[in-house]
Amino acid sequence: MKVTTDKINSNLIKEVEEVSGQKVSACFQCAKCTGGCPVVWAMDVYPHQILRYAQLGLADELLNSKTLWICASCQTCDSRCPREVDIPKVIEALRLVLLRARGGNYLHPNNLPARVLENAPQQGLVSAFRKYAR
Amino acid sequence: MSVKPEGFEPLIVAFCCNWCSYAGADLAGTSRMAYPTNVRIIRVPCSSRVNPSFIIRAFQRGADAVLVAGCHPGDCHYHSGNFFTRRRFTVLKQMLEYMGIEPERFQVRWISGSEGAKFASVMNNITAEVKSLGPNRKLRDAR
Amino acid sequence: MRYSYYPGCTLKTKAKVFEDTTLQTARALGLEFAEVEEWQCCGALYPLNTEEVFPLLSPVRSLAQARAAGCTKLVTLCAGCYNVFRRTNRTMRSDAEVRGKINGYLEEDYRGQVDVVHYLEILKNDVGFAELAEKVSRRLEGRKIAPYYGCLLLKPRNEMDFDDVENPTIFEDFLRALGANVVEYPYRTECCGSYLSMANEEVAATAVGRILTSAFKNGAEALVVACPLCKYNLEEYQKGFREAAGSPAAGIPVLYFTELLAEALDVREQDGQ
Amino acid sequence: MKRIGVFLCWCGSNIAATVDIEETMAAARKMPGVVYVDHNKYTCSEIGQAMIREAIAAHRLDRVVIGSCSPRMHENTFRKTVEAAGLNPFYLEIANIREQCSWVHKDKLTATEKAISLIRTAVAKAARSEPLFSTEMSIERRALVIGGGIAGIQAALDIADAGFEVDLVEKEPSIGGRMAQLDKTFPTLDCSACILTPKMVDVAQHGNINLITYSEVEKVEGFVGNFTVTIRNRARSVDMEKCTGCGDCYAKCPSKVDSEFEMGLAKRRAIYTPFPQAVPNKPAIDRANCRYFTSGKCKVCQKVCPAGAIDYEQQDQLVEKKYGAIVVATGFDTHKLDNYGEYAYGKHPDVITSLEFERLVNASGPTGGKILRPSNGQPPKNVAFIQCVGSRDKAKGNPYCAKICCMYTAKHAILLSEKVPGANAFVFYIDVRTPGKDYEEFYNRAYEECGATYIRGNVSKVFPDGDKLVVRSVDALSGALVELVVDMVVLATSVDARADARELAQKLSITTNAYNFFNEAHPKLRPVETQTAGVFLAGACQGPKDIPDTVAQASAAAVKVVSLLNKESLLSNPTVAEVDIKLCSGDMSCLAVCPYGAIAEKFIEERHGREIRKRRVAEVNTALCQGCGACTVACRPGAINLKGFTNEQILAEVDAICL
Ligand SMILES: Cc1cc2nc3c(=O)[nH]c(=O)nc-3n(C[C@H](O)[C@H](O)[C@H](O)COP(=O)(O)OP(=O)(O)OC[C@H]3O[C@@H](n4cnc5c(N)ncnc54)[C@H](O)[C@@H]3O)c2cc1C
Ligand SMILES: Cc1cc2nc3c(=O)[nH]c(=O)nc-3n(C[C@H](O)[C@H](O)[C@H](O)COP(=O)(O)OP(=O)(O)OC[C@H]3O[C@@H](n4cnc5c(N)ncnc54)[C@H](O)[C@@H]3O)c2cc1C
Ligand code: SF4
Ligand code: SF4
Ligand code: SF4
Ligand code: SF4
Ligand code: SF4
Ligand code: SF4
Ligand code: SF4
Ligand code: SF4
Repeated sequence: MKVTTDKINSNLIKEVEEVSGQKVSACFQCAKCTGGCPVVWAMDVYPHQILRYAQLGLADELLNSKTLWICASCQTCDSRCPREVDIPKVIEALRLVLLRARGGNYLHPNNLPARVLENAPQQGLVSAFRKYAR
Repeated sequence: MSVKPEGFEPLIVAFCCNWCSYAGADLAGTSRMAYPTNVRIIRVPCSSRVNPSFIIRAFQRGADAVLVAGCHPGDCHYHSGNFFTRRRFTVLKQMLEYMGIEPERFQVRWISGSEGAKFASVMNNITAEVKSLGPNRKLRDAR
Repeated sequence: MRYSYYPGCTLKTKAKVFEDTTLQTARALGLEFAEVEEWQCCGALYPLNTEEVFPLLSPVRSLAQARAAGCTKLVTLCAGCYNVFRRTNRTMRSDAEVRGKINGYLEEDYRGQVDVVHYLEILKNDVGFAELAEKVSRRLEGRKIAPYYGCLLLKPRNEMDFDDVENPTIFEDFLRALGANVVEYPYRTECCGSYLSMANEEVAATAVGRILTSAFKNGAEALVVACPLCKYNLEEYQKGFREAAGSPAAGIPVLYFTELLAEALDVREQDGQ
Repeated sequence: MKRIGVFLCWCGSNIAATVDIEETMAAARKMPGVVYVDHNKYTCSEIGQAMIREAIAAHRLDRVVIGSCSPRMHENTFRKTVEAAGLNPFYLEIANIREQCSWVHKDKLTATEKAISLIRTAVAKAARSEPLFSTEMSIERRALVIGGGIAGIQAALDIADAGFEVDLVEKEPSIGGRMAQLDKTFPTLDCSACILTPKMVDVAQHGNINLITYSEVEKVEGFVGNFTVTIRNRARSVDMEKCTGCGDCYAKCPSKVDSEFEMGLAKRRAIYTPFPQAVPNKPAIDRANCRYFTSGKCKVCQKVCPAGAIDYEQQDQLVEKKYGAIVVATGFDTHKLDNYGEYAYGKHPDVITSLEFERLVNASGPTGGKILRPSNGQPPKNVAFIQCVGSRDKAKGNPYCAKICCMYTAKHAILLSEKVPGANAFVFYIDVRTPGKDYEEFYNRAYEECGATYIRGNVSKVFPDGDKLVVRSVDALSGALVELVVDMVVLATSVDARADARELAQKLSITTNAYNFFNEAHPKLRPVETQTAGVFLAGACQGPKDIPDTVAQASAAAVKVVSLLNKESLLSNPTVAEVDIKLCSGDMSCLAVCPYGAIAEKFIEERHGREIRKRRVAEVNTALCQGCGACTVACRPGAINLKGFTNEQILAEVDAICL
């Protein structure tokens, strides 16, 4: 991982800010978001680091991170963020950037275990497909 | 369409508040920052002292542009004077534009006592802008 | 009082019991729930980006219908629907640009006139918990019940305005009105993993495990929820944790709050389950 | 016709090299009203000034125009010059032909042309100048200090030591403020009481200080030098003359309530002194909690009081007093934690605020200085300190930094290590801010010598687990998730303005910022003055502050007060607004824009035929007017004018420029 002026000046931040409607630069790295995230232990890049990487234009590290697919949009983090950053919106924007750039979907109905398809409530399936597919 | 006479030298009246912009002009002076001679300054205690009627009068008497300069919002020596200035002159500007006065001819600028260079550059710019517009004929008294 | 009622997909299918007990109890309490006629799926998620407005069409259509039907309140049950409706309505009230787009498309003039409420809010504000307590015929005396709020009822903090995000009390007050013993435990507002259970079961399972362990430790004999997805997750991943925590082998029931309400009001009809 | 003299200055070659003095003089001679023109190499020199004085006498000049450097340079010098020659000092006008002409222009031809124009403009203005006079105002040579914390105490002592009488008004039964609640103080760790109580006693014993406790300011009228203030002495129910401070009453009072001073960690009685070293050490009855006042039965205190000092019939009293200057020193409140449910404050007894912690470590506090867990009275082993609670949080707290909490948290960590051997402090922070003399060193000591572990992460949640507390965060530096199991959590709560600050600001005609801290007149250069002349600020009421800053500001405010009260009288600024009541329509548009509250309405009686009618007009208080001129523009009928910068003068300047 290396920070360069080119990366910091790249378009990624602008694109993420536009799609998410959030000000990435507002984050002052207090990490309160990460401390309360219920699934943080499964993430490779923590929520506060997502914001930091975005501030530094570390596009590859962001777009390859598992975190984008782990965040449950539970909104615990943004409900506590002192700088009014809606973190799941930033994560969602990255997810969209990625799905658009790479095409294809993260989740396909065929990949779901039959047990899940059978038992899970509609609401869960609809949510998942809206999150993971384009 | 205004006609541009050769060698036209505009006359510009500038109202400067005593605490910031007038001091900025003085600093431009002590720092020997050259700017054109077209500007004449009238010293007022605060930009909020500038009555719109002074500006109209200047245009009527043949000024080619008028500048009102005061302290930056929040820095006013009298605390809130320049807020009134800002509000008043947005209205006046619209009115002048409605009467056909080009926006470049009436400008409001915030120049602090330490902004000698800004003062000089504002003078350079406004002079250049008005030069290219040509003389003010819209409001000038028929005399 | 008459309310427009938006059931949502899940209450018509996998969470039938949620709908049944809702309608039974509402009737018993003299509340009239008139189902929105041509409702469609609300989309399950409120869009988290600035570009998508079309997912809002469906909820707005239902809201506009509620208004046309002369109702000032639209009631939802599922926490997911509630979250989508509440936020959509807020957007329609405050965001002129989105409002313009949606109304243009729907040929409506909906500006957020209808209030989106949750059944719990009706019980608290319109019926009143004190009054509710008086109507209870079978108090849930001695039952140790742990309320589980999850996320969507409460968050985002500045948009939902349902209860204090960090220290909500509405579920507890409700349970006390029914005469139950409320189990306090710190994980009642921690996320259950939500839709992660579709794609990433391991993560969801761990999230659920923490909630259950905390509830077990504090003596819970049942959990009560307001969301079919919470219920699914809490039930689906119980086994492993029960064993790990050395808890009773039999599953802990996860109930919709309306099931308890129906029981306490003694109006539960046989629903074939 | 006016007789105007014009004097041109060369300023050596500074002016003369660029402006053709001869030509300018020739042009000046032709200007209307000009009867005499002269020039000088250095006008500000004694020779130059003498020349002007002589010319005034010789040519009977009644207006003087000097073409020289900026008026910001020598206006005062030259005013004195013309005054010495017997003219009104405001008969002088200066044309700035140096800073705004010779120094910024190179071409001699156009520079001379401009200089002539500038002289003509000044001549036009001078022709319309009128004599202006300052008025002399008497000064009430006494000061009022509002608030008896360390700020008010220091200001009162300094003013009193300078020989002026001071009234110190404090709303509580005792002075002392927050500092009285603290244990040891950073950065030196000297005991707060040891340095504060002697000062409190000094206040009580100082011949020039009149201590008015249990009282509040009700109304403020007047202006600098002459304020009239109404003070409400709340009924104390104890006769201060008779009471000896023996304490028998509160030993026997049956009604117990949470002690505000102890932050609710201990009880006090309904008749009470807030703390043992209170000044004055005489109790007051808190009527809301007294059995006699709430139910009509009790009167125990009256029965036991050996001095017969209890007086249930006492009423609030309004006292009107006059002052020349006022110091506001009402201090701060700590932030309410209603929005911070994630920290479990109020849900678990072992989660406490920093001010509660101060009481726990304080030797005269509820635990006698032992740090004990409120839940079980046992000393804690692991303590988490959370910084920035309610600060730097624009979503649900104060967006600003509270300035003192990084330092007092370091102090708390140090005190913990001293008082509970073997205990561990964990400090969660966003940034550690320690700008100040010996401050960084103090913070270094907390982690280097006293073993505190600093973790860079804003705590997200605290929750109980059995009889312990779990603190969830992350160490942002290492990227490690943090889940600490601790015995106690201390929240470094933010600093808020007093709840009644805005109300008090209104009474004093001063302003507050968005968070209700009082505004200083200039953030850098007039930090203790307010926009209202004669009203000064000291301490945390102006913004979060520690004790050193508070005391420095209090002494500075005292100096300002003393230099004001030291004057025999005040000279008013003569360039003030003036209302022509004939033109005034009484719509009071002027009043709305005046930043100094210098305009008031007045009713005049006018004869209309036989009838006498009352009419509203505006009146300018020349003591308050600062001469900004905003009102003149707000006035539609043109009834209000600014002396020294009249409409006529400015229009004449415009005309002269545009000739
Ligand atoms: C937990 C904590 C620890 C601290 N530790 C330190 C430390 O170690 N070192 C340090 O330098 N600083 C410390 N401080 C900061 C210190 O407390 C303040 O700097 C100081 O108290 C400010 O003094 P003050 O006189 O401005 O305000 P206050 O102490 O608040 O005094 C104001 C006084 O005015 C009175 N008052 C309020 N309103 C009115 C009214 N309307 N009319 C009449 N009277 C009124 C109040 O009753 C009070 O007596 C600490 C603060 C806290 C919260
Ligand atoms: C890069 C930089 C940026 C800054 N920016 C800001 C800012 O944006 N805002 C802000 O508030 N502050 C700023 N400051 C701080 C500000 O400069 C100081 O607060 C301020 O200058 C201190 O004033 P002073 O009078 O105490 O000291 P000084 O300005 O140092 O004045 C001391 C004077 O005493 C004279 N002197 C020294 N020794 C003797 C002697 N033995 N006998 C006689 N005379 C002597 C010196 O020649 C000097 O004239 C900045 C400082 C720096 C370095
Ligand atoms: S809580 Fe907000 S400010 Fe703090 S690190 Fe997370 S996004 Fe940044
Ligand atoms: S929204 Fe995502 S990142 Fe934020 S707390 Fe929930 S799971 Fe974690
Ligand atoms: S009066 Fe001003 S311009 Fe003239 S010599 Fe003195 S400093 Fe120079
Ligand atoms: S008993 Fe009487 S004299 Fe003693 S402190 Fe109380 S009021 Fe004062
Ligand atoms: S009368 Fe009031 S103050 Fe006095 S002892 Fe009784 S309760 Fe206490
Ligand atoms: S002083 Fe330190 S703890 Fe207090 S608000 Fe500022 S940064 Fe936070
Ligand atoms: S604005 Fe003018 S007319 Fe109106 S009250 Fe003031 S002075 Fe009189
Ligand atoms: S000149 Fe300024 S200060 Fe004086 S009365 Fe007018 S507005 Fe007020």
